[in-house]
Amino acid sequence: MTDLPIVGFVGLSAALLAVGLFGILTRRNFILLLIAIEIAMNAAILNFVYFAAYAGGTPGLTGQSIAVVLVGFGATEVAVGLAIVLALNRLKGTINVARATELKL
Amino acid sequence: MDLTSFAGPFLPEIVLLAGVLLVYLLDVLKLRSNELVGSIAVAATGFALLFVVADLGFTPFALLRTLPASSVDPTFSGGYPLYAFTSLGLVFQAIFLLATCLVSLASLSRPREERGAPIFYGLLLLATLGMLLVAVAADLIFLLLAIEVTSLATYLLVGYTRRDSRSLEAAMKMYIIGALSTTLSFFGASLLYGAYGTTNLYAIRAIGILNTGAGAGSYPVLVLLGYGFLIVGLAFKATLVPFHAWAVDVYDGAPTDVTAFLAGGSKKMGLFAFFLVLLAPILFVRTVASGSPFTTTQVALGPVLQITLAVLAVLTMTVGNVLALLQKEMKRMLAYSSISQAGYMLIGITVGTAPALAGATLQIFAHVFMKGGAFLLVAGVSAWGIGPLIDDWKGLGTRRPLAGVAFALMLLSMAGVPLTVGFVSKFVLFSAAVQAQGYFVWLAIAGLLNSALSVFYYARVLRVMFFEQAAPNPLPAGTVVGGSEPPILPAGGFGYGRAAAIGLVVIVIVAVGVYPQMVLGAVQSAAQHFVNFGA
Amino acid sequence: MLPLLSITIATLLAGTVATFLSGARARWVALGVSVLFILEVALLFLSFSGWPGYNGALVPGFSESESYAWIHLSWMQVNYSVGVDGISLALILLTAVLNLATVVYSWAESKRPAAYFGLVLLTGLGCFGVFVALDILLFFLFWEAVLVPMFFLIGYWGGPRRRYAALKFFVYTHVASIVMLVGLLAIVFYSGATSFDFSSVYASARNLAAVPQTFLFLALFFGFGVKFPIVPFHTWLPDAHVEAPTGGSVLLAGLLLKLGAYGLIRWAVEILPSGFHNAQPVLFFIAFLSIIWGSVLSLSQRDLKRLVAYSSINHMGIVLLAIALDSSLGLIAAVLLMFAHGIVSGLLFMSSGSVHHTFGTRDIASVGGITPRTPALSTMIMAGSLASLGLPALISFPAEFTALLATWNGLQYWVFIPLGILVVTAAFYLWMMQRLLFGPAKGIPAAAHDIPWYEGAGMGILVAFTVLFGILPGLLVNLIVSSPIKGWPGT
Amino acid sequence: MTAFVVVGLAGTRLKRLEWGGWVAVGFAGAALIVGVLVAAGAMLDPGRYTNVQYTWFQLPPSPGTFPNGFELVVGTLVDPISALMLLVVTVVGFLVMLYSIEYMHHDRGLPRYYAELSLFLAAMTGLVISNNLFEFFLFWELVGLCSYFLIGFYYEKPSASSAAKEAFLVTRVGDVMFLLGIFLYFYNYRFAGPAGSGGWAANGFVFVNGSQPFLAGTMGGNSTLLTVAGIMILGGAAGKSAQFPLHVWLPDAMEGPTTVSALIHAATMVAAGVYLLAVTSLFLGFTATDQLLIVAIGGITTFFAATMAVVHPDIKRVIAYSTISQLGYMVLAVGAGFAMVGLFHLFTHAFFKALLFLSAGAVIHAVGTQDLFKMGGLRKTMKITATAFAIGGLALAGIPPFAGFWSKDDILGSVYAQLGAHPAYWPFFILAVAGVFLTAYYIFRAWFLAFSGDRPRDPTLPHAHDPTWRMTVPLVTLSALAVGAGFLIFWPNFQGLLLNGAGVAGIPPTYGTTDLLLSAMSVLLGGAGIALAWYLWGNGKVFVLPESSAVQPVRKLLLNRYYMKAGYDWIGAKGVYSIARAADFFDQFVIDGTVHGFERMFAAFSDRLRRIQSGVVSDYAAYVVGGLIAVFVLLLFVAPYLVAKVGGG
Repeated sequence: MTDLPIVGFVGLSAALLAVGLFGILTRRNFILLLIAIEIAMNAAILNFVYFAAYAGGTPGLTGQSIAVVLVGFGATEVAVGLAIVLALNRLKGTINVARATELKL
Repeated sequence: MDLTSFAGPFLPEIVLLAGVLLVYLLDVLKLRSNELVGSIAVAATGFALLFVVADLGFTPFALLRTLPASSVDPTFSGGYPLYAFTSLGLVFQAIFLLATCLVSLASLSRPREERGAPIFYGLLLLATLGMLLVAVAADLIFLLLAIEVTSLATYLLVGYTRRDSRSLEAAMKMYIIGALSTTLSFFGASLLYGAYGTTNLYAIRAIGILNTGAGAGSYPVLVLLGYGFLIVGLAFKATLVPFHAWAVDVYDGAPTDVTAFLAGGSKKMGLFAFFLVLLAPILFVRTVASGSPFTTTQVALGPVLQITLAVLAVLTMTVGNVLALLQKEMKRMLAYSSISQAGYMLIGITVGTAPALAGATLQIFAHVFMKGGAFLLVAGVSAWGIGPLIDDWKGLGTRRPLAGVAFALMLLSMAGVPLTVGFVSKFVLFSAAVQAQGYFVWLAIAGLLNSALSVFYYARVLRVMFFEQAAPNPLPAGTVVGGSEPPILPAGGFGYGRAAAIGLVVIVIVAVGVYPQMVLGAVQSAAQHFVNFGA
Repeated sequence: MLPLLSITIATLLAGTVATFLSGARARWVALGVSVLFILEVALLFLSFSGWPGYNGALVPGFSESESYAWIHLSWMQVNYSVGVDGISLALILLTAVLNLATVVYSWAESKRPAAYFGLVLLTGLGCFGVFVALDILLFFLFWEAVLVPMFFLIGYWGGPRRRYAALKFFVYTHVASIVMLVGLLAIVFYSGATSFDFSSVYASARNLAAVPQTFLFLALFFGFGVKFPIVPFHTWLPDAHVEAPTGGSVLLAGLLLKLGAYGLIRWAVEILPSGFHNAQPVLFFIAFLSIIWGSVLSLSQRDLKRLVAYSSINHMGIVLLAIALDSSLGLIAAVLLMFAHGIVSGLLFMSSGSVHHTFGTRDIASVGGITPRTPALSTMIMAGSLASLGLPALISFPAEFTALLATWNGLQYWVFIPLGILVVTAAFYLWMMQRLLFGPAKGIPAAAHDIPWYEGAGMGILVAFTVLFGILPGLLVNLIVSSPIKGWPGT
Repeated sequence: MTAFVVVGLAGTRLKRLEWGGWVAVGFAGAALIVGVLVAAGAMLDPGRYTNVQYTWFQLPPSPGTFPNGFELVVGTLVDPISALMLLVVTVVGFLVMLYSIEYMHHDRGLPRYYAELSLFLAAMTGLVISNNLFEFFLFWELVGLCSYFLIGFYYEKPSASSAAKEAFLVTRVGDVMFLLGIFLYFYNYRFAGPAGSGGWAANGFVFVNGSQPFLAGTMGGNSTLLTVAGIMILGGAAGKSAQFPLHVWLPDAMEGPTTVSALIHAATMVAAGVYLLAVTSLFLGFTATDQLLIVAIGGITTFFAATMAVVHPDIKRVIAYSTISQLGYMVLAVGAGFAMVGLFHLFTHAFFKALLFLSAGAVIHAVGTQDLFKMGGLRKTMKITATAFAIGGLALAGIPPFAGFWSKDDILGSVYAQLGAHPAYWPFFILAVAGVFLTAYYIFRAWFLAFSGDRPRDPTLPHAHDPTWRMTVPLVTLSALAVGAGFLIFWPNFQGLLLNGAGVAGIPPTYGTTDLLLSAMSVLLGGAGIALAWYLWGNGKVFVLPESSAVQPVRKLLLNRYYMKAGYDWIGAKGVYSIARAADFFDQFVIDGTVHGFERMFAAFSDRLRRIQSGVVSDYAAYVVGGLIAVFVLLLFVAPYLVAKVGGG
C-alpha cells in the first residue's frame, strides 16, 4: 500500500473535485446541483480513505471512520436540500436556480 | 465513559437540547403559542448562558457550576480529545447564547399570523447547539460537523415559513453556496489529514511546535492547499469577500428575526472557527519551513497565511463598505455593513496576538448587539408598516424618538463613535494591530479608513431619520400591514419582548461603551489563555 | 480638594440631560447650566494651582488633576485622567463664555428648543472634556463627542443645504480623527509608554528616534489640522458655517477650531519634539498658505458668513504659524489668538445671524446702508470686524502683536506674509462694512427692526470680553505663562 | 496723565443728549487746561522727564529668547517733544470742538460725532504721551480707527464711506510697515539698554531712561537691519502723514466734516506720522541712508503735492494738498536731522492749517459749496473769515512775521546748513524751495477766487455772512496763534524746550538766527507766488488756460493727481479682486472638486461593484470558485514572494 503514488491519488480526488465544481458552475437544475455537490464531497471522502492507508502516521482507523461519518453527513445534507427544493418547486413551479432572482443587487 | 463527567461540562448544550425536545414535544401536543414556545427558548438559552458565565469564573455565578479544571486545560497526555474547553471558547459560547437569547426574546413579539413557532424556536435552539459545539471543538472534523449542524438548521430557518418565495429563494441560495463551501472545507481537512496524519487541531499545533510533522515536511504544498481550502470553506460562514454574495440576498430575504440571528450569531461561529483553525499555523508553525512548490525559497507558513488573510480582510471591509454606500434598502445596507465588519474581525486572527484576538472577540461581542439589535429593530419597525427602503424611514426619529434614538445608537456604535461598545471594540482591535507593529499598522489604518468610509452611509440613515420629513401620509401607528387580525402591538410599541431585547441592546451598547473593563478584562484573559493553551 | 473638573463634567452632563427633558422650559435650564458652568470655571480659576508659588499638583505641571483606572489590560492602561494647565484653563474660560453667550443669543429658538439647547450644552461639554483630558482615549472620546451634537445642530437647524454641509463636516473631521487616533496609538505602542496617560506618553515619546517621530507628528498634524482647518483641507468649513444655525456657527468657529490647535499643542508638539522640529517647514508652509488663502478668498465672498468663515481660516493660519515657531512667545501668542478668535468670530457669526434674521439674507451685495435702521446691530458688526482686523484696545490686538513679534523673532523677514495679509484682512472687512453698513439704504424689508434684546445681550457678553481682554491682556497672559511651558526649547 | 486719557475715553460715553456737544467741549476744555499746564511745566523746566508706567503684560524669562523676560508696558512720558505736541493737540482740539457746536448743529448723529471726536483726541493724546513704541503703535491704530469713523461720518454718502475705507487701507499699509519697523528695532535692540535694566525686551520698548534715551550709548551703527528698520518706520509715517506715494487718501478724506479735516490736518492724524519720525530720530536713530531717503521723500512730497494744489478747484482739497506739501517740509527737516525743527513747523502749521480749514469751513457753511469757481466776492460779507483765511494763507506762504515764516525758514536754513556735509540733499532742497513759491501761489489763488471780486460767480449761492461767535472765537484765536506762535521761538524757555529735545540728536539748529540771504530768498519767492496769483486771479479775474496751450496735458495730469489714485484703484479692484475671484474658483472647483471627485469615484465604483450581485446563485458559486483560485494564487505565489522579500510580519 505504501507504494501507491501520492500524486496519482491526490490527482484523482482533485479531478473528482473539479468535476463536481464544474457541475456546480454549469448546471441550473437544483437536483443536478445536488449531485454535483455530492461528487465533490466524494473527493474529500476518497482523500480521507487514501491518506489513512498511505500516510499511516497514526494507528487505528481514523481516516476510514471519518469517511463513514461523511457519507452519513452527505445524506443528511441532501435531505435538507431536497426539502428546500420541494418547497421551492411547490411555490415557483420550477427548480431552475437561475429563475430565482428576486433578491439581487 | 462516565456519564456524569461527560454531562458536567456539556450542561449548557444539554439544556439547549432539552429545550429543543421540549419545544417539539409541545408541537406534538399542539401547544404552539408563540409566547409559550418562545419563553422556553428564552429560558433555555438563559440557563445555558448562566452556566457558561459561571464557567468563565464570574464569582456571582461561580457557585452554580464550575468546570473541572482538567477539562479547561487538558494535559494532552496520550491522545488528543475531540473537544476542549478553552476560556475563549466559553466566551464565544456566551456570545452565541446571548445572540440567541436576544433573538428569542425579541421574537416573543413576533406577529401572531406568522405561524410555525415551534419550528422556528426549535431550529433556533438547534443551530445554537451546533454553535456551542463549535466553541469547544478540538478536532477539525468535529468542528466541521458542528458547523454543519448549525448550517443545516439555519438553511431551514431561513426558509421555514415555506410560503414566502423570497425566503425560499434565500434558503436555496444559502444552501447551495453552503454545501459547496462545506465540501471545500472537508476537502481541505482531508488534505491536512494527509499532511499531518491527524485532524486534531492541538495535535497539529504540537507538531508545529515540535517541527516533527512528517507529511508537512515532505509535502508542504499539501499544507498550503489544505489551509487554502479551509479558508475558503470557512469564509462562507464568516461572509468574507468574495465568498459573501449569498449573505446579502439571504439577509435580505430571510425573515428579519432570522437575519438577526444569522448576522448576530451564526456568522460569529464562522469567525471563531477561523480562530481555532488558523491560530496554530499562524502562531506555532513558524519553524516548519514550507516553501511554495514554485519557489525555492523556504518561507514560514504563518506569515504566508497572515498576508493572505490580511488581503481578505482589507478586501472584505472595503468591498462591504463600498457596496453599502449606495444601498437603498435598509436590510441590504445592514447586510453589507455586516460584511465589512467581518473584515475588521478578521484582523484579530490575522495579527494573531492575544490583544488582537481580544479586540476581535470584543468586536464580535459588540456586533452581536449592534447588528443583531439593528435587525431586530428593523423587524419591529417593518411591523409598523415602514417599507424596506431607507427612505421609508424618513422622519422616524422625530415621530418615534425612542426607536429613533435606539437605532441611532446602534448605527453610531457600528460607525465607532465613542462611548459606544462599537468604539471600544474597534479601539482595542486597532490598538492591538498597531501594537503588533510591522505591516499590521497598515491593517489598522485600512480598518480605520474603512470605518471612516462607513460613516457615509450610517450618517445617511441618521439624516433620513432625523432631518427629513416623513412621507406626507404616514401610516397610522401600530398598523400591521397585511394582517387580518386587529393590531396586537400597543400603539407605537414593539411589543414587550422586542422592546426588552432592544432595551438590553441599548444598555449594553452604552454600558460597555462607557465602562468596558469587566467585559474587556474577561475577554483579554480568555484570549491570552487561548493563545497559550496547550503550548 | 474638590474634584472640580469631574464635578463640572457631571454638571454639564446632567444639565444636558435635563435640558433634553425639559421641553418648553429648556432655555431656562440651559441658562442655569451655563451660569453654573461659568461659576465652576471661576472656582477653577480660584483653586488653580498653576499660579506662581503653588506646587501641589498631582501630575507635574497640571492642576486639579484626577486619575481613576478605566480600562486596565495587560498591554493597555487607560485611565480617566483629567487636569488643567494655564493653556487649557484659558480655553475653558472661552468655552464657558461662548456657551453662555450662545444660550442667551438663541433665547427665542422655537424649533425643538429642548433638543437645540441640549446639543449646545453637549458641545460645550465635549470641548471642556477635550481641554481637560489627560489620557489619549479620554481625549479622543471627548473629541469625537463634539462631532455628534454639531452634526445634528447643522443638520437639523441649518440652512437650505444643511444636509450636505452636515455630512461634509462629519466626514472630514471624522477621517481626520481617525488618522489622529492611529498616530496617538502608534506613539503609545512604539514608544513603549506604560499607559495612555499624558504623563506617561510625554515621558516616553520623546525617546523615539527622529524619523518615526516625524511621521507620527505629520499624522497627528493632519488629524488636528483638518479641524484647524488648514488649506487644502478646509473646504468643509465654509459650508458648515454657512449652513449651520447661528449658535452652531458660533460654537464651531469659537470652540471647535480651537480643539485642533489645542490638540496640536498638547498631543503633538509637546510630546514629539524631534518630529515637530523636522516637520516645522511643513507647518510653516501650510500656515502661510492658510493665511494667504483664507484672506484672499474672504475678499471675494458675498455671503457674510462665508466671509467670516474664510477669515477664520486666515486667523487659524496665524495660530498655526505661532505654534510652529516653537518658542514660548509663539505659544503664548497662539493661545491668545485662539482666545481672541474664539470671542471675535463668535461675535461676527452672531451678527451675521442677526443680519440674516433681520433682512432675510446675508448677501452683502443685496443689502446695504443698514445703520440708520439697525444701529445696535451695526455697532456689533463694526465691533466684531474691527476686533477681527486687530485694532488696539480690542482683544485680537495683543494677540496679533505677540504673534507677529514672535514670527519676526523666529523667521525674520517671513513676517512680511502675515503682515502684508493684515492689509488684505482690513480690506475685506472694510469693504464688507462699506457695502453692508454704509451708503444709501438698499434691500431693507419694511418689517426690519433692530435686534431683539437677547441677541444684543448674547453679543454684548462677547463684546465685553473683547474689550476686557483687549485692555487687560495681561490677565490672560499671566494665566498662560503660569503653566510651566513644558518642553519648549528657548529658541 | 493717565487720568487725562481716561477723561477722554469717559467723554465718549456721555454724548447721548442734546447738550452732548457742550459736554465734549467741556472735556476738551479740561484737557486743554491740563495740556497747557503740562506743556508749561515742561517749558519752565525743560530738562524734566516725567515717566510713569504700568505693566501691560509680562512673560517670564526664557533662556535663549529673552533671558531677562519680556514685558510690554503702558506708560506716560512727558518730555519736551510730547509737551509740544500736547499743546498742539489740546489747543486745536478744543477750538475745533467749540467750532463744531455751530458748524455741526444741523447734522444728525451728533452724539456719535462728539464721541468719535473725543476718542480721536484721546487717542492722539495717548499717542503723544506714550513712553514706548508698542503703546505708540496701539494709539496710532486707534487714531487711524477714529479717522476712519470721522471721514466716513456721512456714511450714507457712498463717496464718504469709500474715502474712509481708502484712508484706513492706505494707512494700514503704513501701519504694517511701522509694525515691522518696530520688530526690526526690537530685534536689533532687544538686549540693549542701561546695565541692569534687562534690556529693551524686559522694559517694553520704552524710549527714555530718566532724561536719557533708554538706548543711549547702544545706538548707532549703520547695519542693513537698522536701515531697513528706518525705512519701515518711514513707511509707517508716510502712510499716516500722507507722504508720497501713500498720499492718495488725504485729499479724499475731505469727505468728512470740515471740522474733522481741520483736526486731521492740523493736530491729529497726519501729525502722528511726523511725530513718529521725530521720536524715532531722537530716540532710536536713523542711519545715513535712511536720512537721505527721508529727505528725498520729504522733498518730493513738498513739491509734488504743491503742484496738484495749483490746479484744483475745490477749496478744501487745495488746503489738503497744501497739508501734504507742508508735511513734506517737516519730514524733510526730520530727515536732515532736525527733528525739533520739523516739530516746530508742525506746531505752527497746526495753528495756521486749522485756521485755514476752519475759515474754509465757515465759507462752506455759508455758501454751501466747495467749488472755488462758484465763489467770489465773499470778502465783503465775510470779513472775519476772509481776514482769517488771509492770515492763514500768509502764514502758509511763509511771509514774515507770520508763524509759518519762522518755522519754514528754520527748516530751509537747517537743511541748507547740512548741504555741505550732504551734497545729496541738494535736489530735494531745491524742490523744497520751489515748493515755497508754489505754496504762496496756490493758497492765494484760492483766496482770490473765493474772496476777491464783487460777487459770487454762481449767482444761485445763498447770501453769505460771518458765523456766530462759536465759530469766530476759534477763528480769531487761531489767527492770533498763526500770527504769534512763531514768536515763541524768541522765548528762551520755549527755545530750551526745542533745544533740549533736539540736543539729543546732536545737531544744534539755529533757531531765530537764520541765514538772512536764504530768508530773503524764500520770502521773495513767497511774494512772487502771491503776486502771480494776484496777476492771474486777483479782483475776481478768472484765468483760463488756453486749450491749445502746451501745458494743458500737464494740467490734466495734475487734475488727475498723476493718475496715481486710478492706478491704486486698478490694482485694488482689478488686480487683487481678480486674484481673489480666481482663488475662489480654485477653492470651489479644484479643491472641493477633488473631494467631490473622490466621492463620485467611490459612487461609480460602488455602482459597478453592485452589479456583481446578480441574484443568480450560480454566479455566486462562481465567485466562490474564483475566490478559491485567487486564494491559492495568494498562498502559493504572492505571499511567499512578499514574505521572502520583506521577511514577513
